[in-house]
Amino acid sequence: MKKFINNPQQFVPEMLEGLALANPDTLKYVPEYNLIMRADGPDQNKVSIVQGSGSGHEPAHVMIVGKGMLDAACPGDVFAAPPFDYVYNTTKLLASPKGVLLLVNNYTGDKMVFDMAQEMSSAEGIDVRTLFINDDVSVEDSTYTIGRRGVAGNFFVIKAVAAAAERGADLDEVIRIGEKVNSVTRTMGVALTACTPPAKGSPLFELGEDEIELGVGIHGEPGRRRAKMMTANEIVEELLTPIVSDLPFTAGDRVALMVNGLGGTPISELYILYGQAHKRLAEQGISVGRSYVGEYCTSLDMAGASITLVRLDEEIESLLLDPAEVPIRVF
Amino acid sequence: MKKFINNPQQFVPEMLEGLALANPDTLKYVPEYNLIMRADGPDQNKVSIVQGSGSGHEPAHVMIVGKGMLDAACPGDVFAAPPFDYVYNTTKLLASPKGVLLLVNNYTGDKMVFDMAQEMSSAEGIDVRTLFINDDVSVEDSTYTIGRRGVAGNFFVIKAVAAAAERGADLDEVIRIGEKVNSVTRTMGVALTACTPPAKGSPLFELGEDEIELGVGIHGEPGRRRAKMMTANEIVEELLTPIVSDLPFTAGDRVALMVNGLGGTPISELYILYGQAHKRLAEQGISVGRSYVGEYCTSLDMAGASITLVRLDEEIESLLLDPAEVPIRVF
Amino acid sequence: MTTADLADVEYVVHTLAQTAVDNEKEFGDLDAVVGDGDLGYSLARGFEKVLSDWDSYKRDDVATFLQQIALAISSRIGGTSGPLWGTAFLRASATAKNFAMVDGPAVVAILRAAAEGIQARGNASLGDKTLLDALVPATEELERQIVAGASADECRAAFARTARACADATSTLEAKRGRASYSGTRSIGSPDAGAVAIAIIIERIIAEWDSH
Amino acid sequence: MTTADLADVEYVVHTLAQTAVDNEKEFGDLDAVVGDGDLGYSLARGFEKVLSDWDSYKRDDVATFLQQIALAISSRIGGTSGPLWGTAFLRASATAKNFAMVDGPAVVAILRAAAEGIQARGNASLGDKTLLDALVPATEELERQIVAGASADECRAAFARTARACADATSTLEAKRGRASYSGTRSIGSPDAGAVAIAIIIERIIAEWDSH
Ligand SMILES: Nc1ncnc2c1ncn2[C@@H]1O[C@H](COP(=O)(O)OP(=O)(O)O)[C@@H](O)[C@H]1O
Ligand SMILES: Nc1ncnc2c1ncn2[C@@H]1O[C@H](COP(=O)(O)OP(=O)(O)O)[C@@H](O)[C@H]1O
Ligand SMILES: [Mg+2]
Ligand SMILES: [Mg+2]
Ligand SMILES: [Mg+2]
Ligand SMILES: [Mg+2]
Repeated sequence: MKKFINNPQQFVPEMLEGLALANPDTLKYVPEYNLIMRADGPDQNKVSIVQGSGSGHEPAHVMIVGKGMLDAACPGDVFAAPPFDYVYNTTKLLASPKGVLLLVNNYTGDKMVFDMAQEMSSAEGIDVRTLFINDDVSVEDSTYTIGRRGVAGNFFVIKAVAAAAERGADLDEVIRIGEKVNSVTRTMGVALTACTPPAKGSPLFELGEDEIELGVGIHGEPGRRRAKMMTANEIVEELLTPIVSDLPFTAGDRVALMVNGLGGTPISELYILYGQAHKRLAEQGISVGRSYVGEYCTSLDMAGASITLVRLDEEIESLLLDPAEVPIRVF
Repeated sequence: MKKFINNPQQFVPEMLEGLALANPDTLKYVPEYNLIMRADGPDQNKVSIVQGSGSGHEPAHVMIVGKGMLDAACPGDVFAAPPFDYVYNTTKLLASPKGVLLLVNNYTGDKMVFDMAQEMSSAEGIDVRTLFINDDVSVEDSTYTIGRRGVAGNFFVIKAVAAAAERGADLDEVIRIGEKVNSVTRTMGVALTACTPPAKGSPLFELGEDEIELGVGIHGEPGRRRAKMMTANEIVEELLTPIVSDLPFTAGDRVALMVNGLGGTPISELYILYGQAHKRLAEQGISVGRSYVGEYCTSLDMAGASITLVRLDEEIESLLLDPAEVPIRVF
Repeated sequence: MTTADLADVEYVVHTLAQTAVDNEKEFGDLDAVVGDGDLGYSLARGFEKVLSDWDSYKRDDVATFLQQIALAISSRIGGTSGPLWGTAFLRASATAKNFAMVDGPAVVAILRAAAEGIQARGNASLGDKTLLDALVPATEELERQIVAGASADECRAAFARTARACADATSTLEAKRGRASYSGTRSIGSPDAGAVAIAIIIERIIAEWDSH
Repeated sequence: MTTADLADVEYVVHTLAQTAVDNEKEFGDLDAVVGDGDLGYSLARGFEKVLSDWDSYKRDDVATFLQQIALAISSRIGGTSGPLWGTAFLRASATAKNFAMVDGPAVVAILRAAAEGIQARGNASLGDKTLLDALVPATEELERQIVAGASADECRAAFARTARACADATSTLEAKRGRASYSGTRSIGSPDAGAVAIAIIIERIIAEWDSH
């Protein structure tokens, strides 16, 4: 493993410290709970929006704390939900009279931790609710499992609820919007390589020089199916077809199209995927209203990408358009 | 090689087509010259700012065309200066009564191509000038060589001259500013892995599992020196020391600090480098006025990073603060 | 309850914690096969804290001691393991309160309460390929041996043997819970990481029993 | 000048172009050792265009033909090679104008003009480890053989032999120009990619001379 790290156990704290040093006017780092929050938070006049998840998905979510987006992000260690304590204390710190919304990607561990923290915080009189995001079409949603996972599509839920909260919506309204965006968001991912967690020091799985993994999540775990390497256009087909047929998206739909890099893939390649996806959608009568190309929700250094579609309506599009000021600015 | 590509020879055109499809309101793609320009350009009331270089450095520079930044970017193939013809025709297309400034990283091929294009365009009455950027401290500047290379520090030159042009500065003034920013900008890079150009299909060089290359440029060529893998903090020392002593930066200086990823390194690791660099500078009495962490000027999928320092004064800082709207926006 | 009981419980918890720390890499590798490879890291970070704070825990009785361990775990361990193992210790503590002394039937009751806590928290059934598939049958086998009047040594040996056999047998199951479940039928062919971890921990506790 | 002259020049250019296309991978690998690996790609993309447009070039005389090649090259080849090779052909064309027929001395003059064009454009001196270190001594050797009255076959063989020997000898030099120069002394030990490309091209032109 070759990485810019000092000590695998300090990977997350050192990253968060660097993030706070780079954004001294806007962010505060609370080391006791791995917490990144707005320097001036919580805003007593709005619902606090908090995202919790494992680390290793940067810029998600610690780097999108800021005006118009998250009030705080509470990450665990790499690919591990934060300890219950961290979430509980984060909720207390972010408590606002208008309430707290915890956004969580739907995974076993995360669900358990956040359910426990919500119970405990509610018991102390904090108005807190939890919204689980589950946009991944590669996982079958059956009563036997915990259901679909949340992956890169969570960005759209976050952006929309954050904009609504910023506009003054109450907790019920914010949740209505979050559930609505989640319900029209679909994602599927592919890995070209495995990723290497710092604490493990070696790739999570082995992929041959001509193999790819279809239907991967964002935790470096293997996907649904291994396939032979194919062209960019063929990969777009593999990802887009299950996404489109799932909602389903149909002719006349206006969508947001996100091509998300998983960490090790350069943005040049993402635009090759984007171009093909855009054209294939157009052929089906689906028009792209807003485009997102880059790294949003990654798996450390994994080479790979995911495609997300969101069916837009006036309300969602307007919320996506609202301004936001976050550390992953360019200038 | 596993990449999202269809055909290595279509790598650049397909990327540019995707970029234009994703930004239909703001960008125009001219396939004949690999050109990305503002949809409404050229603006007759300002100096046109054009960056030319090889491809493979994305988001540099095609993804920073937009209001407040470049009027056009004219890339060649991967790691190759554009053909002379492309530059010449780009210059003609971007001609404005206030003149055209060609920004070029200082490399043999690029210098020759842009010198030729400038000669030819000038002969046709276009007011065109070329500014060569050379911020890389790892290359010795001697009369025997073409001199230092231009690397990620070019972002600061671009941002400053673009802001000045947007404010209405004339060509002489824009060049004065560009030369000034270039003169106070210093960069050094390190590679943890080699990169794989699509047309080559295999890594440009081999690095052992415990080896790194210090002093790499941005074209995947080997660096000045091979070293054993070290900690993030030790790497910061290797990069920062030659940068600081070169200008030199001294106690009391206020700087912009950029940690630039080379393509395959996740942003989490970049923040670990950032935190240490920030603290080491503070120890030397050098304060960070503005911070930049992410991918700016990459080498395809190379894992690695560069650190750039710019000595700020009021004029430079104010230009860096001006707004810009480019495709590598987040929302 | 007697001091000997608390000493036994302390020995079990200490050995468990030490095993988790010593096996960080192995547990991680087991979880990497179809999971995300962090099981070893999560357990090691939590249980090394348990070891380093060892002397600070109140030892009024077994229940108090176990509750303190529960709190330490759930405030330190992330991922799925934090809530599951934390809940297990919490339920174990609550059940320990009902027993004046920790004899065989008490041990069975405590283990069963822990397993039920995990079940309630994680909503998994037997056969879903989780640590329950080692813990539950091993506990049942322990009870069977006790009822049959086996010696303490025989009981412990049977407990460990069953945990190991059932952990290994999870290889044939398809994961229905946790991250491994996303791999669908591809999880078949390798054992569940949590179940094998349980077996390794129990084996060590039993192997070193006589030396404590 | 005679039609035979134009045919010879056409043969040389065509073989050069074909060699560049056929050796894309090899030239790229040579450039990857201390450069950025794109020499093969750049030359192949430019010269495959030369081949595909082959019939469209005006053939009024050798100078016109060479000038058209020059334009095709510099409008198609990127990197350092575009300006260098384009300038070489432009200067070759200008010099060809001075000769009524392309005999031995004319060939020497044309090659020398090409090399001087490269030198002017790239500002490299002999010994800087560039293609000039193969092209210039090979041209000098050709002139020496012509002056010494060697046969045409002998002249050509000496030309190719020298180009190869000098290209190989660039291994001992430190690169002072181009991207390879950034590697400093590490460029010592492998030959210059451009110089070896020149040798390979000349060898092929000479080897297939009799069959055209
Ligand atoms: N819902 C569940 N109920 C019981 N045990 C579970 C459940 N989900 C996972 N496990 C157990 O937890 C182990 C994985 O733990 P860990 O690696 O910490 O979780 P994560 O999936 O969050 O990375 C699995 O091997 C399995 O034994
Ligand atoms: N300044 C120069 N003068 C003459 N030849 C040069 C010069 N710089 C480079 N070369 C030649 O060009 C070759 C590399 O060409 P190419 O790969 O196209 O350039 P780049 O460095 O732009 O990738 C070198 O091997 C060398 O022979
Ligand atoms: Mg995990
Ligand atoms: Mg090149
Ligand atoms: Mg795990
Ligand atoms: Mg090259």
